[in-house]
Amino acid sequence: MIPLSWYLVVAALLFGIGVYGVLARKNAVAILIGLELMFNAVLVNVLAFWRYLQPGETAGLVFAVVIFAVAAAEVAVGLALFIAVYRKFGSSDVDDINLLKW
Amino acid sequence: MVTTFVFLLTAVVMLVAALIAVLKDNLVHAAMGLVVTLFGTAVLFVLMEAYFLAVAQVVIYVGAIAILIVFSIMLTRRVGAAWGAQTNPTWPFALLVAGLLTVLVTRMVRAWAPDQVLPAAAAVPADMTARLGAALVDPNGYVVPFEVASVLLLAALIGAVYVAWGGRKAEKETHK
Amino acid sequence: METKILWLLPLSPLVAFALIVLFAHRNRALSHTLAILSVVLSWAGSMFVFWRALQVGAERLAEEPFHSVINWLPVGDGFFRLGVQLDPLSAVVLFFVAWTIVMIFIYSVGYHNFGQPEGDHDTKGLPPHGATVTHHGHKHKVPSVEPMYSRFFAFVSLFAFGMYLLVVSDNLLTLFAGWEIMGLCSFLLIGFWFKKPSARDAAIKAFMTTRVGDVFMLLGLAYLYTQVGSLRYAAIFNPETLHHLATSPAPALGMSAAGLIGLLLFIGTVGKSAQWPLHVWLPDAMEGPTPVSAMIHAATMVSAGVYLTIRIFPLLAAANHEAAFTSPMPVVAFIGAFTALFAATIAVAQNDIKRVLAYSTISQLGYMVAAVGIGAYVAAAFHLVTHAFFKALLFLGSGSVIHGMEHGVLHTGEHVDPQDMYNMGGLRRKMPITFWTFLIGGFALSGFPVLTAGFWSKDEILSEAFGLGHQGVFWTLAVAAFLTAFYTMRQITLTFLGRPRTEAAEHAHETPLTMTVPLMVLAVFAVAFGWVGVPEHFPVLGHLLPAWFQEWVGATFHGLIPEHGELTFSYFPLTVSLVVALGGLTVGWLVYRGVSRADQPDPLERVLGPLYGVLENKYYFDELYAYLLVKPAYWFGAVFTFRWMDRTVIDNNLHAVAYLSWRLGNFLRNRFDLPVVNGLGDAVAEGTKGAGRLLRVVQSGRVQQYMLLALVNAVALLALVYYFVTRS
Amino acid sequence: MAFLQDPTLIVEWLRQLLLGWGLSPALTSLALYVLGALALATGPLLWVIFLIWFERKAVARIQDRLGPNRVGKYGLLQPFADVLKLLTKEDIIPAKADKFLYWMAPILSLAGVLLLWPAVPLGKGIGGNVNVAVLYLVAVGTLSTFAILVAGWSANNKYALLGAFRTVAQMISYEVPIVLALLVPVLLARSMNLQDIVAAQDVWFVVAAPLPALIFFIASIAEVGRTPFDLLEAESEIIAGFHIEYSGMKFAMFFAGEFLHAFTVGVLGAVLFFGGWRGPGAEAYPILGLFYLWLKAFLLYFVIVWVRGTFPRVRIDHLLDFTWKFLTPLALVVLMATAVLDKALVRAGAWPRALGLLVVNAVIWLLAQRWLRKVEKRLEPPMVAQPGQYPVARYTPPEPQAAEGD
Repeated sequence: MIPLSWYLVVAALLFGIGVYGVLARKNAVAILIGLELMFNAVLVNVLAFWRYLQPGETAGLVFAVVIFAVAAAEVAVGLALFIAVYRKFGSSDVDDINLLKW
Repeated sequence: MVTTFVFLLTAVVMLVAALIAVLKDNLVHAAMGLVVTLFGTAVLFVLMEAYFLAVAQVVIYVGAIAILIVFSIMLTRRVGAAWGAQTNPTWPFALLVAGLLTVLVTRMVRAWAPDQVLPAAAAVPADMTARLGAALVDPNGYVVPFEVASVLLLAALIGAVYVAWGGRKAEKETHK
Repeated sequence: METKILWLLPLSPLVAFALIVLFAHRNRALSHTLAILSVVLSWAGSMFVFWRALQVGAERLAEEPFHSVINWLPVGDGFFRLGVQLDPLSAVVLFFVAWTIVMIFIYSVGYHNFGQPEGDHDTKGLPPHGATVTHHGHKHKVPSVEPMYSRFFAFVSLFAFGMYLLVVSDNLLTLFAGWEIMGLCSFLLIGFWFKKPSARDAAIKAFMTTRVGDVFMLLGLAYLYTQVGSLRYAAIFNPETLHHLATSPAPALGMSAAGLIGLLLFIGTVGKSAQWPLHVWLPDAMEGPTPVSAMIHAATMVSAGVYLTIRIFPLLAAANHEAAFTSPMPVVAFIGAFTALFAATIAVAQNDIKRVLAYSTISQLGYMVAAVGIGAYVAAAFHLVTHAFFKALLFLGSGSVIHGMEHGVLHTGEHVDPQDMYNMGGLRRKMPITFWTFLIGGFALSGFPVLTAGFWSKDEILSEAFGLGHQGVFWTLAVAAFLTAFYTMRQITLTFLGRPRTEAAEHAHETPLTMTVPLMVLAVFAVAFGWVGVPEHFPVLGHLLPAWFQEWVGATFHGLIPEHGELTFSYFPLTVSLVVALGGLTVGWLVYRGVSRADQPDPLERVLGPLYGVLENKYYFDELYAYLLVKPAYWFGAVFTFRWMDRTVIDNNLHAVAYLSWRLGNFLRNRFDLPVVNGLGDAVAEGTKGAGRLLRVVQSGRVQQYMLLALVNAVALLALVYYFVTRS
Repeated sequence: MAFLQDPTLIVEWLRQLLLGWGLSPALTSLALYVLGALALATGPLLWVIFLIWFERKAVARIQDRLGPNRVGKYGLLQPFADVLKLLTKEDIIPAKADKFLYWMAPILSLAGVLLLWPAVPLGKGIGGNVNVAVLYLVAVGTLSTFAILVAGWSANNKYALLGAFRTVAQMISYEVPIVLALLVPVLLARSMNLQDIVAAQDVWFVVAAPLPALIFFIASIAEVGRTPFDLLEAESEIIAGFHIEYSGMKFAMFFAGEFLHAFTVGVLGAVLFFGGWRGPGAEAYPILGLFYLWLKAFLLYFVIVWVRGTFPRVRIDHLLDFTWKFLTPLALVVLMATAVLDKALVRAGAWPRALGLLVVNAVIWLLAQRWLRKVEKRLEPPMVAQPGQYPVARYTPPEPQAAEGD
């Protein structure tokens, strides 16, 4: 059957890809996409651990549910900001949004 | 046997899709990649017998988040306009760091996780979904985190509406 | 149960005070409802406790009073214990306090014209001027409601708290606390109409004068605490302690500790109960609203002084019976007797209806003090209670009269002083209830035989004075009694009898029920309360009625004070008191019935000549004090302290110091501050700036770079962890 | 006939057959999965062909026309003719279109409908037996949203994009009341498994929960995007909306998808509120159950057609107001009321419980009515076209103003 570590490795790769996306992308939405990937990696991890270490407990699932909630909130706010920023700067490129530098 | 096959297939597909999601300049395609990845995650959940979460994953991520993302991409673009390059000049660093991170984590996993296979004894109870529901509203269980999460969602909702609304003036602007 | 209620008695007025001040002060009706409700609660509680006390019976109550204690202030080791207690003495005091307070509260509602319209140009801090209203067609003036209505009730509630606290407290410290709270309230309420200069001065005067007494009292308490190590009655008033106190010599005046302490505490009484020489504040205190005069300056606060004296009577007695030391008792007796006579004489020559009562209060208090001074503390307590009732009655009556007069003044619009008795006359038809109740009160005050309460108490004092062989005291009090009857009758005659001497008096009319009902209730007590204390040797009645009061209060200090032998009853003091009372009344009537015009000089003036002027001006005591104390104080403040000490000595020193430090400062600045400190500071600033210039490159304003850096760190950490994990 | 008792015998028979051919068990099961999927996909699609004919006839009748009557008896063969035409039509792909997505969209839209079927219980022991089926339905529903969004985007055409946006707004909004309404049967059956829900309907849930049934029905029509909610393809406004550029077979797939979706809504309604396959004798002979289900579904579908033929299209802002300000609150209220009362009546028998809930629904409905009337007074007067001015919804003429530089 499938070993636990496989899931973990897949999650790790997913997470790495997400990180790359977050770091390398210009567009704010693209960055959000990267974030989502990272979230999913985390979810996979959590559930894998739940499944393999304590399938009887609800803790892992609850954790996942909470992550869902947080992710949803994050995206909602993120996109709202994105829209607002776009309205203000006429651009969705995070590098153009650097008012807070010296 | 079958499950292993399915797992490998899914893993490959979702990783490729993830790469598409972060590499492609056409953001809509990238978003599609994201969607596929999310589906893949859902499949993994099914393999892990977390059916409820699998479906919830589809509903929330595909049904809400992904659609929102695609939506906002389309909103902020002119139809038929060309996509410029979507990556920063600093992408090599990003690649370096991400790669290092991945490698490290993977190696740690390999080093740590003895390849433990599915504990046959402890199968997932059939009524797991019911249990989860009970636990979420059980005072001795997770009612507090649950409520906190809900409040967070509410706050995010209101905040998002306010931020994106941007006041009457902005409304006028958009009407023009 | 009883103790619980005892705890609650003071609290409800306090709560009312807080509520009114914090929340209800905008709503008149609510304010007075709260206040009255609270005191009615306290009243009910008091009555219940009193009834329980009666059931228990005097002896057992004196043996083990209702008592409960909690810890209050931590002092060194252990605590000041805050406690409540009820023994026979405090029981009776509680009784009359509860009644009078309730009555006066209710009375105040009417007195402050509740329900009347707002005044045309009333300002806070002045008595209401009256409001113009149009009744079917024609305009006319009616009394207007007090502008600071709620505030008044807040203050009196606070006062009620103080009084209850004082009565139920089981130690001298909480008693003192209540004492001072009442002092404060008296100050606030005398100066209630603070826009009147006279009221302001009166308030300050009262406060200062009583302060003098309180300071000594505090000294006494301190001394007592050092001697006994506790201020609880139980701890002080037991044979051993008393004996110890009485036998240990005091540092001063060749007195025993007991004597000195007693004396110091007594000075407190002198201040509070306005005994000579600290009596001057009480007459001026009449500037306050009449309910205040009735409650604070007749019924409760001033009697608190006497209550204290009776409380500490065992001390005095103990000191008295140690032949080795000089005894404080004669001082007490002297001051009491002297005040009684002295104040009575002044009262004869006063025209202001309230001032007369004020002086009579002083003199009556003198009676009680004198009674304590000669050891007749039971009689003192008796007179205390009866006096509280009928004096409250008289004051309220006078208030009612003034009220009626003011109504007349508003109506006619002529400018006459509504308090001057010469402007009144013939009011008995205008205000019958007030008249009859006032009459009862007056007769009680002047000790009208057999019927009234005043007769019994006063007669008892006289007979005790006679029986214990204090002739001087006896005769002084007798004369005072005569004068009392005289000026009382003078007052009644001028106010109510004859025919009106002014338009205002013509148009005066009866006051509302809220004011008259309390009058009637108090009148009942003014008559009936005497009957509980008929001495058993009194002809006829003595055998019909038990001398309940004597036994009851007498049991309080049972075994604490050396019993003097059974008094042999003699008719002499009885006859004397009869004669003085009736005689005084008759003479007063005869002299004053003829007064027919407002501007007519007082008939006595012809008889007494210049002496009358002296009396009218209260023996020039105020002037004397002004000359002896106030002027020097001013001079000390203005000339000595300010001009000489402050201006010349202190200021010059200061200037010198200032100059020197200025020079020093300059030196330091040039030699140390500029080069060293500033240099250092600048160096630091420069350094920071440089560092910032070097580091600010990092802050590119690009989120991703930040995250990149963060992740680099994360990777590094992970690498470390991984390294350690794998190595082990 | 054992087969009538237990249709699953077929599966067994097939398995034996395949094994007999010497396939490995794993492969066999795989093959069976594939077969099942095929059956489940083709069946409905064939059925659609009849639906198209039926709908055209019905609408024609409603509009007092004859409808197709040339090809075949009663024009029964008309759909086949259409299919042939569509198949043979040239398949245009716009020059600047996003090819990949352009291809994906129709497939997605059809898949979004077909994926609903595995969860549906077709009879006692036949059909889907998923333990989170209801949630699954919602999840799959989002897929069709996606399809339309992608279609509208990839065609690279303003109208198409407008259609896509409208779709997203509309569908996302209408999913909320649907989910809330779906929760009621779940609540009553204490399970998300459609089999359990059907089994729990000794009394049809439409009795216990008429309002949720109604809400579900309306919102589903909106979800499918049929008249009166067909703003995503409003010919008069955005000339066919998202599938404006599509032609030939791709268009046909959208077309079929829509019809099938409508029918599926009927099926789901039947399953959730009208006792699914239940009916006399369905216990004994599951095939009967299949028939009953089909009957109920078809009736509901007829209602949908009826609605389509009857109502005019609504305005976009009215559409959104309707869901957010009426359906959603109503659904919430009903949900809570049901939850509370159901808990209260948990000891009571099936019928008393159902009737109690019915009463509650009635009360809520009356209150909603009163509320609506109150709102009606505050509503703006309906826009009528003045000469020289067009009735446009919420159109504020742009007053010229200096653009502040921000």
